Amino acid sequence: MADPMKIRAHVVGDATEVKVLMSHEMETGQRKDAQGNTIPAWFIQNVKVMHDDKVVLAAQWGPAVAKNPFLSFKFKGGAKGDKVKITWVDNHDETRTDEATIA
Amino acid sequence: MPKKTFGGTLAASLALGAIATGVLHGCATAPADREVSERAEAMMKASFKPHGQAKLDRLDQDETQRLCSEYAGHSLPPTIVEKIRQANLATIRYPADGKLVGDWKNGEKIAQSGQGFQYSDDPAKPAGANCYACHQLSPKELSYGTIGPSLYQFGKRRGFTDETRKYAWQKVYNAQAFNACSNMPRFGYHHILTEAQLRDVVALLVDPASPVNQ
Amino acid sequence: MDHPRRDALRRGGALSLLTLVAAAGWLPRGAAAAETWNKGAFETHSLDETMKALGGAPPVPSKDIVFFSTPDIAENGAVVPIGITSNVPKTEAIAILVEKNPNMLAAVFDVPAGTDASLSTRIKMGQTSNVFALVKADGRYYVNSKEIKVTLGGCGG
Amino acid sequence: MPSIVRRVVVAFATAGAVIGIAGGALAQSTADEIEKYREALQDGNPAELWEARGEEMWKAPRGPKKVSFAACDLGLGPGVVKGAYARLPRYFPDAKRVMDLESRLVWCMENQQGVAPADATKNVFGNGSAKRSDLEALVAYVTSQSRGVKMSVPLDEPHVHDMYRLGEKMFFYRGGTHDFACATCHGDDGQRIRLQDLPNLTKVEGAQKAYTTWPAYRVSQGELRSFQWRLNDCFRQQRFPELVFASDASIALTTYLAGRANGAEYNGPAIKR
Repeated sequence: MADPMKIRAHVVGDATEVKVLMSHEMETGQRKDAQGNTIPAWFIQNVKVMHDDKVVLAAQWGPAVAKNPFLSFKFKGGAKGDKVKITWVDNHDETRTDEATIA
Repeated sequence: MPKKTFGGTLAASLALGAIATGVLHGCATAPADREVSERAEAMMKASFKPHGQAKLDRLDQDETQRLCSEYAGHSLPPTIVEKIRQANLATIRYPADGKLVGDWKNGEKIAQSGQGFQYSDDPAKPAGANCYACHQLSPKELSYGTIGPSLYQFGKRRGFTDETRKYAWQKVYNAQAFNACSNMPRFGYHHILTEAQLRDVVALLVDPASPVNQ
Repeated sequence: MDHPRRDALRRGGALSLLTLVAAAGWLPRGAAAAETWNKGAFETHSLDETMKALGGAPPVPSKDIVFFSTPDIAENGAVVPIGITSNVPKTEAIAILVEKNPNMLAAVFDVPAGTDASLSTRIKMGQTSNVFALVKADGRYYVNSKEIKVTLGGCGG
Repeated sequence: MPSIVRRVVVAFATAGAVIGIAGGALAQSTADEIEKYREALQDGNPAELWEARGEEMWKAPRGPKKVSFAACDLGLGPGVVKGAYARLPRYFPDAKRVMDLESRLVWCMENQQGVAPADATKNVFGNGSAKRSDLEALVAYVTSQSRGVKMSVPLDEPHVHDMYRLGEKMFFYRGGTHDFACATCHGDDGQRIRLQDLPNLTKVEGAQKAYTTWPAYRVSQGELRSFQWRLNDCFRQQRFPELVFASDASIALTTYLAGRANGAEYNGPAIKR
């Protein structure tokens, strides 16, 4: 089971700023281990950020996104106390959803 | 182990110097300080373990290493400077065929590589000299260090002469022959580089066609 | 999870960057959105291949696409910060491409109405390369680029 | 190059201009850009993922005895984490030894939680079968709880003072095939290896800046690395044999460097290249 994300969501003016760190290897599938065997690709493919029932950002990622991914963006609206919910799905069909309260 | 051979020569000449001048021990270093040094050395020997090619004998200091550690942070007395330089100058060997300059292209590769002699390195593979870690050389390489001086236009500035070529060979072989307690590894003395590699690094410095001299 | 849909997309094969970006711009709102991954677009190996896919609709170079917090030199290629703001009106999607990576496309973001067309993330770069910020706005395509140098480092390497 | 790409590159290439600049200006612009790179990384530090994991580990019952770290005294009383790292290394009478954070955590695992010594240090630095160990997460959590606290290693205490002096000797000890000492790279101002700035650890400012930013998330490795790792890997590159984890020499050198950093605000775990 993957480790929880670290999500920060703050009201900035009329928008909500979201910053998230995810715990993931983001293995490219192009590296070799000490024995010379290719390490299979293992990376997050989809990220979806929800505010209430609305998708505020959706992403498709390849293995070129850095290990332990970071993402930062802003959406209009959102009030202190609201929830921001983030879900990722990787190429092994592992998934993780975490939630943060807008501060 | 070549180090023992050269180290023996080195230690002998340093010891002679010490008898002659009487300044090797005692002046810059108080007895209490020496006691701490000795305990520190014993503690280190108990706190490291052999790993691959890096055995515990790497903690055994030769006379130059010992003196340079002892005087670290103090200014070196001129007599010690001279003794270290002379002893290290005496270690320098030259190729039997007298050829000091090889292929600068290979020299550039050696200058770029920091591999070799770490316990994580394959001892079967050739070592690098990692010149760029400390020196600017070819202006094309932006990622260079500043522990040593810039060597850009080394040959061009000094002239493409026999003296320059010999100086480059000596300096790479054993920098402490000139600069006592230099930070630069003694690439020939410690046999870090082979004779052919030393030639190639010298070529990088002194060949008029080398990017260093453009 | 909606596997049949995802497999169908994977079998899609010759999906171009154009259709990828189009797809990103038209991501269905809702649960299915997170399960769409355009395999073909993430497997383009060369700039030619990727750009050819743009066909008759090449992106227009645009200074309305701005890189922010994106250094000219990366101390380490394993983590390269990229920030992109699109000032092109009606921006629907932003993609990040690295010319000299084994697969060019790094990430594509669908930017719904109400979300700022400005985001930052971190990518890997195998070597010094141009990085493209590709934007879809109001059905048209725009691009800007920036060269990022990747340096060598350390004492042991 | 396809025309569209050429057009874009020609129109907007900015970094290309760097190539044309020579000498000092080039070095300066390189240094400035590297500084921008480092600043951009500060926005989000994955070390936080380790801190969160470590906090859970700290509070959970562990080992054969099912004892949590609430019983572990880092010097300020059992279970007290706040500010503890800024006062380490220190002398622990129960262990009769000067200890840094990592050796103390291992001591608590062995003596309070009943963990076998071999297990407590099995995968340190991600060696062995795992890419990482619990220790890095615990270290990340404990150190994060000293953020903003002034370093105050108790150098007046005789055991600590002795370790400080031994560590200082180690710092200047030249050896191995390359004649390297710590001081070779960290004994002067304003130097770099390749493009990496080298802190002058013989000066208080240099030691402060360096020590207060470890442990750190290393972007080159995608892992959080501890101070014991830092020393271990320095000696590897020094061409020395392997520095044993939590050995006396490792603690002596840590004491020297931590002591040099006294008075500075602790600011780790950081993010570094």
